[in-house]
This record gives sequence, C-alpha cells and structure tokens, in this order.
Amino acid sequence: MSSTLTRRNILKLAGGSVLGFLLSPMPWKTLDDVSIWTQNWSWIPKVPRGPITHKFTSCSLCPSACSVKARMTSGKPVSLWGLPGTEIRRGALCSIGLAGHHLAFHPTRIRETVRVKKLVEGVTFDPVSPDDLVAHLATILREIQSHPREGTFALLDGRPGGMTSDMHRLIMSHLDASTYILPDAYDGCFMEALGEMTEEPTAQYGLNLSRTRTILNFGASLFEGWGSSPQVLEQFRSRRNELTIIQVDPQRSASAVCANHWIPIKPGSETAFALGLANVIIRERLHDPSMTARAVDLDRSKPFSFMDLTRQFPPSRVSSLTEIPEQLIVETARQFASDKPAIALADDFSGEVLHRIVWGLNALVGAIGKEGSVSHKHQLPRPWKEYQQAPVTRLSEIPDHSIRLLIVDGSLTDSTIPWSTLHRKLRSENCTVVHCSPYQPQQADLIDYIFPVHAPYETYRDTPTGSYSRKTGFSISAPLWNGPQGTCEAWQLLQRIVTTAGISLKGGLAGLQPSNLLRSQTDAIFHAKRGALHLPAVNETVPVIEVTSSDEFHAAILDGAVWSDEDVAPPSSGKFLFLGKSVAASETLVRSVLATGNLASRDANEFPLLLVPVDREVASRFAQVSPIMSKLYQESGLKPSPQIAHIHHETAERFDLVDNGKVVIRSTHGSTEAVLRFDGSVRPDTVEVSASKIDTIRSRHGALPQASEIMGHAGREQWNHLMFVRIERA
Amino acid sequence: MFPFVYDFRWDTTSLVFLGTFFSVVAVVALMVTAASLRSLKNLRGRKIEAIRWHDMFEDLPAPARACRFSISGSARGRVCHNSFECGGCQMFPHLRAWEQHHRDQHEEVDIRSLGFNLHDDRLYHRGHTWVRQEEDGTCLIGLDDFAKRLLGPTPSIHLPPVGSTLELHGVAFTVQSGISTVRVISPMEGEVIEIGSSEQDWLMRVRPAEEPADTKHLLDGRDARRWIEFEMERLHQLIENPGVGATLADGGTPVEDFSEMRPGTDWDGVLGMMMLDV
Amino acid sequence: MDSKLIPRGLERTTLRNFSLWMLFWVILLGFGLYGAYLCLVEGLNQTNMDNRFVFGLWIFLDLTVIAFGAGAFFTGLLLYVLKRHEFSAVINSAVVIGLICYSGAVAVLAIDVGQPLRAWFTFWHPNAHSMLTEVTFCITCYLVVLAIEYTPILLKNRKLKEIPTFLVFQHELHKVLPILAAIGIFLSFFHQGSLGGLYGVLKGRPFAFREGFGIWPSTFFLFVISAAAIGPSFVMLTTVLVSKISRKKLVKPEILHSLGRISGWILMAYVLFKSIDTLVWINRTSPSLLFSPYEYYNQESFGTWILFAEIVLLGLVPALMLLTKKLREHQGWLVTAGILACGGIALNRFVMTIQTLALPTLPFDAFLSYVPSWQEVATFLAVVAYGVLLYSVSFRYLTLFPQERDLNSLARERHVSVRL
Amino acid sequence: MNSSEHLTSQYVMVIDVDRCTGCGACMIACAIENNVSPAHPDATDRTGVTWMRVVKVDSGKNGNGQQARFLPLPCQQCAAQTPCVTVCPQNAVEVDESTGIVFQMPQRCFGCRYCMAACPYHARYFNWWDPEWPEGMEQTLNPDVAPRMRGVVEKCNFCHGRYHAARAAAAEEGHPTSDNVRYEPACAQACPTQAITFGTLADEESGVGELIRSATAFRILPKLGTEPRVYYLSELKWIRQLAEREKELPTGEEVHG
Repeated sequence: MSSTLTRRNILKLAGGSVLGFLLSPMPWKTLDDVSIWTQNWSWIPKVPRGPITHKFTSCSLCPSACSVKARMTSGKPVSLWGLPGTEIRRGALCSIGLAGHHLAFHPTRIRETVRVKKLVEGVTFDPVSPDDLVAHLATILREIQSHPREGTFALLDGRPGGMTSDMHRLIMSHLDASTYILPDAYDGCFMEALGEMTEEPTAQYGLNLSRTRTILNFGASLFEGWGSSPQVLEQFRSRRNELTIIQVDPQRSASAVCANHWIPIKPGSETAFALGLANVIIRERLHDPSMTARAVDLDRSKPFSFMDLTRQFPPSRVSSLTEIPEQLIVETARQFASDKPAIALADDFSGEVLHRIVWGLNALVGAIGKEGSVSHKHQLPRPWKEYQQAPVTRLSEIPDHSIRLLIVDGSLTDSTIPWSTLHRKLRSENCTVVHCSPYQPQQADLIDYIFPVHAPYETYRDTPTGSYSRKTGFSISAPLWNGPQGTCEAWQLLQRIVTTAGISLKGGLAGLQPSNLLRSQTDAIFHAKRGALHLPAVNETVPVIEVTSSDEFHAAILDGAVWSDEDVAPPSSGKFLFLGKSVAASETLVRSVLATGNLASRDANEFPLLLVPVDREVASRFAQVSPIMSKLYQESGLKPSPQIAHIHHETAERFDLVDNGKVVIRSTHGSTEAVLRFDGSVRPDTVEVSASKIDTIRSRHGALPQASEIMGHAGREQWNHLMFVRIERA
Repeated sequence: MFPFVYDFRWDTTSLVFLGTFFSVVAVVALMVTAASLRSLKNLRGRKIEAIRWHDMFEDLPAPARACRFSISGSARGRVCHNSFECGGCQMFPHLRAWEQHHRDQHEEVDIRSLGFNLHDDRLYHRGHTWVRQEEDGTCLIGLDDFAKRLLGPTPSIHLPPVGSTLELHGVAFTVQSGISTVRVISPMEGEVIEIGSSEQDWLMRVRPAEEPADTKHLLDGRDARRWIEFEMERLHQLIENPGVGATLADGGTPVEDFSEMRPGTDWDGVLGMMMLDV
Repeated sequence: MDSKLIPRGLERTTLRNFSLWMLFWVILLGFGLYGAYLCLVEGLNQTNMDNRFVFGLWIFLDLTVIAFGAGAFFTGLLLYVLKRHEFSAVINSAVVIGLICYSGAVAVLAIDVGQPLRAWFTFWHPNAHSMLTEVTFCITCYLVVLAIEYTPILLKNRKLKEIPTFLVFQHELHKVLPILAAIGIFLSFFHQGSLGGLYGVLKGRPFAFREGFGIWPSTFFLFVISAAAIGPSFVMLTTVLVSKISRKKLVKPEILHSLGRISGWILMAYVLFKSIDTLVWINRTSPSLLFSPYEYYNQESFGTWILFAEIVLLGLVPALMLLTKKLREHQGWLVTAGILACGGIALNRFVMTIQTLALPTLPFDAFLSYVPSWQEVATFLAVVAYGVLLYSVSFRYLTLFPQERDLNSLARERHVSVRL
Repeated sequence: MNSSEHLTSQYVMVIDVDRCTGCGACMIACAIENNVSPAHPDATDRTGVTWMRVVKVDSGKNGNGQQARFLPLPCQQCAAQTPCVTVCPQNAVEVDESTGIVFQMPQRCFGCRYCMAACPYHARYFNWWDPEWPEGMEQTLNPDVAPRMRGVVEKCNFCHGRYHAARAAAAEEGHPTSDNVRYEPACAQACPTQAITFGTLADEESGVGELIRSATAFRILPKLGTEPRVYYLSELKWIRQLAEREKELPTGEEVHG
C-alpha cells in the first residue's frame, strides 16, 4: 500500500513539475530561440554593409572592352553593369563580364609563386620565393646571352596588342638570342590575316557592320554571348529586317539559333564550302570588278591562282564534301554576292587556310574597305616607336628545340596557349618554362614555375581594340581589388629578371611602373590630338582638342572615360593577294586546301563518330570565368556542360546508348566520362562535347573539360582539327 | 493560430478550420481529464478491487465464465455476464426456482466426489474457496481440496493482517506455489477477525459486512459436485492430458499434486485459469 | 524469464527466439536511422529528389501507409458507432497498426521537409486553404488520439495493471474510448480526404487535377473511400500473418470473413466512383486545360496498363473475390484478394505521387525519371522495422486479440458441454 | 490579350523571345543581384538554383527546317488563383496586392516543396545544399538581399530588393509611398538586346501596356487560368502555339528545356 502511495506521489511530482515548466517562460523562450536560430545559421555568410558608391571603368576580359559601372559597398564591388557607351564600346556586359569582379576569388587562383611538381598521381604546386625564382631565371638569361647556341630565350604573349605586349617587346629589344612570340591563333588573328593579303601589313582593319545586309558566318561569335559585335546586336535588338545572317556551323550554336539561316555543315568541310561559293560567284560573274581588278593572283597571272583553285570545287563536289544540297550552295552564293553590303566572317581559331579563303570570298564581293563591311582604322598612338620594340615572330617560324627559357604571359588567356607546339620548340633537356597566370593552368605538364599575376580588376589594364570596333579606341579597367601580396604584371617579372641579370634598360624602362606606363600611354593619345573622349559619369563626349591638359585627360581615363579615334579615309587601292605572298606560300596553301574535305585517315570501326567541340568561344577567349557561370553550364542546359555530351537519338540507338546514360568517350588521345543527352539538333554520326574549361566549383573536384581530355593539344589549338571518337556505356 | 496574435487571418475558412481544430483538441483534452479525475475518485473510493475483478472477468476464457446453471445442467452453454454476482443477475431467481423444482430430492449427495472431500456445511466459490457460516454469525474461509492439489503440498500463503477488510471478489490473500503467485478471490465481503493456524483447515475468520452474509453466488455441496467435475474437465483441457481425465473420471484417487501430473506445461497459466486470476 | 510480463494463459515463444527475431529488425532499424540521420544532418541532397521531382519514395510511403492505417479508424467505426461487437476481437490490433502507420508517416514527413525544426510554423501560421495544413493538423491530432487509444491496451499489461493507478486509469479510459474513436473517425475522414485533395487541387498538374464538390476535389472522397476499403483488408491480412508467424488461432475465422466482406463492398463502391471520376477527367477536366489524356500514357513505362491495373486488376477483381462467399471463406483466396486490394490502393498512391511529377507540364518539357537513393530506401526500411518491432512487443506483452485465450480452449468448450 | 485581371498598379514583365540570344546574362545578373550562390559540386540542372532560367525551345522538326528559340523563364507571378500561394501550409508565400508580386518568405518556409509540385512553370527552386561561395567571394554579395539557407524554397520576386530600394529613394524625393515606383529587375537591366521590358500598366513610358496588347503577345499555358504577369512576344507562330498548347506537341525527345 505504502509503495502505491509513493508511486502516486512521484506521479504527482512529475505532473506538477511538467505543469510548472509549461507555465514558466522557459519552453516559449526555447521555441523562440529555435525559430530564430533556424532562420539564420551562423555559417551562412552575412552580406557586407557600408556606403554604396559607383565607379566607372571598363571590362578587360575580351577585346569588346565594354564600359562598366561598378556598384561598390564600402569600396568593394558587389555588382558590375554595362554602360551604354560609345559606338565602339557595346555597353552591354555579357554573362562572363557581369561576374568579372568574382574572378579575383576563383577557386583555382594562384596566390604565390609556385614550382610545379609532376607526379604520377598528378601535379602539385609548391610555393617558392619569387626572388629566388627571379635570381634563378636571371642566371639562365645571362647564360643565354653569353652562349646563344645553347638555346634561346622566348616570351609567348597569350593576348597581344595591349600595353603589356608593348612592354614585353620594349624590354626584349635589349636582349640577344631572344624572341617575342605570338601563337599562330589568337584573338583577332582573323582580321590580321587580311593584313597579310594586302600590301599594307601594318594597316589596321575593323568591322563596320551597322549597315551590313548579309553576314555569312563561319563560326565567329555573333551571338555566343561574349565578344559579339555591338552593331549586330543592335540590329538584332531593333529587329530591323535588313540584316540576313547565314550561319555555317556543324552545331546549332546560339548564333545558329539566332541566325536567319543555319547551314548545318559537315565538320571540317567549311573551306570546301567557302570555295564552292567562290566557284558559283565567279561562274555566275557575281563578283565585284573593282576589287578583283586589284587582285594579283585571281587568274592565271601566277602559277597558283584563286580561280584555278575554285574551279576544283564545283557545287556538285562541294555538296558531296559538305553534305549540303547543291541548290542550297548556289542560293547561298547568290544571296551573298547580291544582297550587299555583305561580309563573310570566320572564327579566329578556325585556322589560317579558312581565314584566307573567307577573305577571298570577301574580296570577290568587294567587301573590303567598303561601308558596312571592313574599314581601315588608325594605329593606337604609342609612346614609343615600332623600331624600339622587339620584332614579332610567329610560333610556327621558331626552329624546333631551340628555346631554353620560355616565359608565357597567360594573364588573360589560357586554353589557347599552344603547349604542344611549344613542346616541339623547347630544348629537349635543361629548359625552363615559366607560366605567368592568375590561375592554375589547364595543362601544367610543360610548366616548371607559375608566377602569380593580377586577376582582372586588380591593376590598370588596357585591351587592344577588338575586330568588332570600326575605330581604334582606348580605355582601361581600373583596379577594384588589391591583388594578393607579390602579384604583378608579367612584364614586371621580365623587367626584374632582366635587371637582375645586369642588363641595363634604356629609356627609363628599368624603373617603369604600371602607373607611369599608363600615364605615358595616355599622354601619347592626348598629344595625338585625335578623336573624342566619352565621359561615362556625365555621359558626354568631348573632342580631345577641347581637353585642356594631359592631366585632365589622364584623370578622365582613370575615371573610366573611353577614347575613340576618328574615322579614317577609305583605303588606298593597293594590290590584293588571294593566296600567298610567295609562290611557295601559295603552294602550301593550295595543298592544304586540297587536303581539306578528305577526312583524316582513321579506322571507321575503331572511331566511328566525329567529335564536334562546342562552346569554343569561351575556351579560346577567357583565362577563367566566375564560378557563378555554373548557372549556365551546370545548373541549366543553356550552355554545354563539360560533363554532358550531346548526340542525336538515332545515332545513339545505332550504338545502343541511352538518354542520360553514363558513357566513356575515347579518342586516340585519351578518354573521358560523360553523361549522354539526346538532342535532335545534333548532326548524325557526330557527338557534341564541350571544349570550354568552365571552372565552376565542381572543377575543384577535378572535372576537366572533356574536349581537352580527348582532343589532344593539336585539337585544342585549332578547332578545325578533326577528331574521331568512340562512345561506350560506362 | 490564435486570434489577434501576429498574422492571424480572419477569413471564414480559417475561422471554421481553427474552430474545428480547437474543439477537437478540447474534446480530447476533456475526455482525458475526465478519465483521470474519475480514476482519482476510484482510487480514493477503494473501487480498485471491484475494477480489477470486472476487468479480469472480461479476460477470462468462456469456460471459466460458464454460468453455474449451465454447469448444473439447468441452462446449457450459458456464460455468465455478471461476473459471478448472482445477486445482481435477473435470471438467477428463475433459474434457481426452476432448479429447485426439478431437482430430484432423493438424490443422496456423495461427499467424496472424484476423491475430493466436499462438506455439506460448506459453500463453495468458483475461485476454489469455501465459506462456513458459524453460529456466532462469523464465517470461516478456506481453500478447497481442488485448490490445495493445484497449489501442491507446500504452498506459502500470505494472509492479510487481522482487521483488514475483504471485498467480494477482491483479493482475499495470495498463494505462492513454485514460481507462480496467484491471488485468491475473496468469496465474501467482511472484516478479518482471526487467522487460522496451520493445523486448522480454515485460513481466516471473517465478520461478514451484512448479516446474514449474502451467499447467493456460492455453491452448495450439491452444485459443487457437478462443478468440481467441470473444473477437472477444464483442468484436463488446460494441461492436455487425456490420460489423467480417464483415471480421475472413474473415481480413482487423484494425485496429491496436480503439477506432478504434467511437467512442462505452462503451470503458471493453468493456475491462473483455474484460480480465476489472469 | 519475462513470463511475468506475458499475459497469463497466453503461450509465447521463448525469450531467446523473440530476441533473435527482434535483433534482426533492430539492425535494420539502425541502418535505416543512419540513412535518416544523413538526410537530417547533410540535408536533402542525400536523396535523389530534385527541383522537378520534389516528392519521392517518402511521400508515396506516407500516403500508402496512412491508407493502410485506416483500419484503426474503420474498425473503431464498426465497433463503437455501428456497435458491431464481434470486432472487439481485432480492435486492439487495429489500434496498434494505426499507431504504427501514423507515427511512422509523421516521422518520415519530419525528415522529408527541408527545415524540420520549423515544422511547427504550420501550427503557428496555418494557411487554412492548404490541403497540407488540413493533413498536418488532422494527422497530428489523430496520432494523439491513437496514442490515447493505445494507452489502455498498454496499461493492461499483466505487470503494469498491478499498479492500481494504471489499472483504474485504463479502466476509465476504456469508458471514454467510444467518444475518442468517434473523433478519430472524424479526423481520419478529413485527413485521408485531404491527402487526396493534396493532388486533386493542383491545377498546375493537369494529370492530377480533378474537379470536385465545394472546396474538395473528387480525389478527396476517392481517398476516403479507398482508405476505408482497404483498412479492414489490411487488419485482416495482418491478423492472418501474425497468426501464421505465431502459430496461434487469434480470432474466429468469421470475423476475418466479415472484414473481407465489408472491404469488398466498399472497394466495389470505390471502383465505381473511381471509374466515373476517370471518365469525367479524361473527357472533360483534362481536355479543358488543353491536355489530351493520351499524352499522359505515351511513355511505355507509364502506359495505359497502369490505369487498367489500378481499376480492374487490383480493384474490381479483388472486390468481386471478397464479395463471393465461397472465395471469401477460403483463407487462401481471402488473403490473395486482400493483397490485391492493398496493392491497388498502393498503386493509386504511387500514380498520384510519382506519375504526376514525372509527366511534363510545360509544353517544351520532357518526361522525367527518378530513382530513390539508398538513404531514402533506408529511411523507408526504418519505418517498416519500427512497425514490426512495436507490433512484436505489443503482441508478446499485451492482449491484442482477446479471443486468443478462448480459441486455444475452443475444442474443450465443446467437449465440456457434451459432458454436461 | 486579356489583361483585365491586372490592376494598373501591378508590375508586368514582357519578354521578347525573338530578341533573346540565349547569352544567359539575365541568369548571371539575377544570381548576383539576389545572392544565389554558385552551384554545389554535385548540383545538376535539376538541383540548381536559377530564379531566371533560359531554356532552348525547339520547333520539333529535324534537319534543316528545324528552328529553335531561347525562352527566359522567371517566376510567372500568377495573378489569378496563384497555385503556390493557396497550397503553402504556413503562409510563406504572399501576393502583394498593390504590386502583384508573388513573394516567397524563405525565413518562414519549412521546405515541404508542395508549392514546387503546384507550380506549372517549375519556377521554384529548393536549396538542396547550404549556399557556398569560394573564399573571399562573399565580399561581393549584394547588401540588399539576405542569402538563404539549405532546406527552403526560393524563386524570382521581380528583384524585391530593388523594389524596396526604389520605394525608399522615391520616399526621399517626397513621392507618396502609396504609388508604385519605376524600377528595373536585374535581368532586364542586364539583357544586351533589351528583350525584357518591365513596368506597371499605369506607367505609360514603360510601354508594357501596349506590348501585352500587341498581336504577337502570348503567355505560357494560359488555359490553366493562372493569368501570369509575365508575357512573351514572338513573330513565330510555332512558339506561340507551343506555349499555349494549341496543337499536338512534340514528344519529349526532341525537346530540351
């Protein structure tokens, strides 16, 4: 009985305490705290606070060099917006530019000088002291100076044309046994091919597409989302129906989607197609006599003539090579030749041969130097003369196994650096390669040291005026962040090495800093007294002659002003070459042309599918993009994800592959895993694989861009290089 | 959630919905509180024994609940729904009268049924206890032979202290035999005034709650005889040993301790079933 | 050893066997809980659900399990409201099953939501227009009711009832059970219904959208009826299963038969209504949204066979089986029919959850697929294991089938009456 | 095009499909503006967070006749029987009557994802992971928008942060806080071809009123009766028919949304 009583008491006690607890504020407080805690977790970042200001500058990621208005919180950029600026700066930032202020914090950022260790399980980056590196390189440089036969010093400039390039050339002009190298393909080399074909190689050309009626596009970036022509975008925006865009593209790129006509061409047969068009134009006498009159090698005048070449590409043959109906070829040619002004464009990385032929087409229809096509423009006024600078050498012209010390300036571009060709040019043993880049390189196998340079918006940087601007222009991207300790520009490394090596630099180059370099540049422009200055803050344009002092000019430039040059009179009627300068050059060209179309020999059973590298624009142009680009590449199907390959379902069925299935893609160069997606727009017997090396956060976990995995170096350097693959279920 | 508290929506749907919800909660809460309060009342009002008996009676298997008249053969297959409280059973008077009328007056009572001593002066309870009314109005209570054999030779019996009260069908005392303990159901209501000593046959002397003690629910020797047979039958079924049934049925002397008959049966269960304690 | 806990006169297997049996399920439970733990700590990225397949295995499990749990409320209805006393033989078991199903479902829901700690916001800022609010409120209340209904069964345990407080409390609770049962029926009606409404109201999902009566789409009522239809079947199935495993007669066969019969009638009604509903949907509702019903079934994996299976194969057929006396009274057929019926309802819940989400709504969208991750499956198994454990313990130590004692001396009763 | 159900004070977005080049600037601008983090390594096109999502829509035909367009898909801000609002169990979604903006309260959402099942436009996104920015990048977060956390649903709200900023600015200039201010969502600002027009019907200058009445205007799945506040323009018949489901549809295979 007593036990029952105690039990009852215990129950009473328990009940009472529960009741008491409920009546106390404690449970409610706890609930409240829980709800508050569940609404802001400590590990979710807090947003920055502070005064909101704005800063005007411009984007240096691609030659379009858009004007930018940066929104700053307590002096740090939180967003970048395009400014509707002058006609040479398209004020609409692309997705990559919009996230430009992220690039300083990219996961693959290199923050200190490192030595690259290649191990079986992969590469590692071990920090080294920059001074030691400079001393080491200086000794090598000294040895090179004393024994040139032992091998030379070379510097490869990833993106030529800016102040940085000038500095490289100026400094290198003081060195013996050293060459300033340009890659065979780089931003704007399509336009430069034109220079090769006229008798004024130093002439600058710009595209003037505001009144163009027909654009025949061989994969140049019109609507890929970056580096697009402001005039074309403007025409597209205003929905004026004058412009007809014909996209010749093996894959339905954004440009193909937006174009009026998409010609899904068989990969690698673009040159044949272009020649087919030329053939029709000549046969039907649709060409422009004023231009062809200037042509040196159009007909019979030389052992190799353009006409002979085109004769070998009648529509019937071209149709079989390109798998495009004959009728379509003829119609395209007629439209291109009749609906003028017309211009044919080609991707910078589609190879010299195609460039030549495409310019040939343009010449035929008289598109050169005409309103609405290609126009001349001034050189940018420089503070130094051409002769002060080291000459420009093309990589292909460098003798094999000659380079002992190589410095690569990859501050703005990475994936277009022709590592394999460089490999051939390097001395087989005892050679040193230094890569100047803000980020871990895509291919580190040749690199010995990586020297950290500024990421975008960490220093003053100008951008060479791009092909799409018809006038020369100048603006700079100003630093929005302070770069990590010890980062500088590539030319400053060179400067240090040279001075450490005890070689004296003339003209005050020794003590030159980015700031006074910029100043001398702006002064040069100011004293040219040409063109006008657009001031974004007030959205006004003032002629340079009205600018009172060079200080004012300089200050304006620092505040994001854009200088644009004046128009240039139409070009002199100089001679024009369709093929090569020399007979030999012409011969090689013709040979390589004739080689196109008959596809590289391969075992059709071993590698039955043709690889179409997509999203080449990003791959070719940008050193790195913001991780936020995952929105386009990983979190939506908008841009081709490096992890996803596209194939036509009928092709897939033939190889018994399923939608969304994991597959292994093999080529002679290697293999990679991917998820296969069906897409009705993919050509039969091809597979579309991303060529871009989009480094979303995912890439921290080792996902490499696929095309580069399986295309090999050559493939990466020239996209028109054909690559065959085989796909198996993983 | 509550009116006037942050973000309460005053539209009809919300009001109807929350109204219903709160009423449901209210009803549930009410039910539980009611139950708890009544339990408290019962605990104080000493209704525990009654409740235990009633709940337990529900759980007893049908044979254990067979009506006394079905045992005596007057009302075949009748099962008691009144937890053996014949006093409160409306059928009882009729059946009793019917039985009185039809019973063969000359049938002599064999007080040695199946080797069990049945005493004519004792009234038996279905829980295998007996009651003897003394001249002085007190009653003696003891375990019948059947129970003794169920419980074996040396059961330890825990009797209540003198002065404690017994309730009808409450626990009179507990007996421990081997591993199992059984509550022995009190055949009557009253106060314990004396505890029987070991040499005596009875266990306690009780002063009944009312005079004369209500004995309707108890069986006289005559009924008891049929009842014992019935109980033997139940026992056989429980320990599943037809053999025993046979030997006992023809009046052979049964063993002193049933538990020896069939080792390995759930003897605890058997005890519970037979002594009406589950 | 634990014999003092086992009700007197009920035979149960030895503690050793029991422990071995339990051990297996405890291990499974542990594994499942690990999966659930990952989902809670790492987040729902552990599952294979995504922005398009927002519900998966778990919601399907919830809908099904709650439908199966309907036996609790329906038996309550039969026993307490319609006064069919014979069903007191299974009510305890039904209550335990109900408790298991509902607590299991609630537990899984708690893992399924992204921020479980905020779950109570639903009570704090309820949106009375949302079917999910209705579900949440009703299920929570009903779970409480079930817990209360379970208490007396628990307190009646041989050892516990020796404590007078418990003895008396369960006795008193027993008296108010009818009212609680009535409330349970009310709640069940609404949440079974609103579970159906959950999909029926989705106008953005023309495959699931249904017109209705008042604020409730037809699926509301279909879910109620279907749940009522298989509730008894499931009780019947579990009873048979348990008696097979424990090798005991638990209830009189007639009770199972009448459970089957009731199930059959309601299932028949369900099939009828479901067919009408489907016809209306195919010919009016869906076309009015410019969705031709045939689009829904042009995936071979989700072809029209699914509709046939749902209505005829696993609806009409078991209904007829249960309604034919001969088949019903043959245990084999009875069980088969029961399984078919339950399968049919499970399939219905599957279609409502999975197919609804798999089908594209946007015109330029593709058919989606989803395969649960191991964490999801593990959590699913945890619920099963939990159910088996709770039921086993209850069956061993509590009186789930009051007739069990009788039936184990059924033969004798007859014998006795002969001798009298 | 019926627009009677929109109050003139409510905001409307008009997207010119023929002008969209699929560059994705709107998606990036949106993510930066609203502090949406870069993808988790394991995120896919079905577990990411893209308030603004540009999908490639296909005419279905194969070969040369084949046509495609890019279709930006933000939250359609449904004006009538807004599906996500009615289903949310805890009033975490609200429609601002004056602006018509459907607003998600992430701090109240408990992640049941019922609203996502209800949304016919799949414009709602669940945070399957906690948001994560590479080290240092959190300095670039927009001060006007709080980042969300794992386990809650979020979606486009017509740049609510900008709306409030504009309201505040207007108030400073002494405009009555009642009338709706003019502002521009990030996507509209970022679009290189100005394909996105935004404003209230009352605001004549914005020109949305005129656009939604134009013959080329259409909305997605109008028959559902959700009366989206996002309109599309296109000269192309096939895309309009596709969006309105007026004819038999291509099978899933050729379609890549």
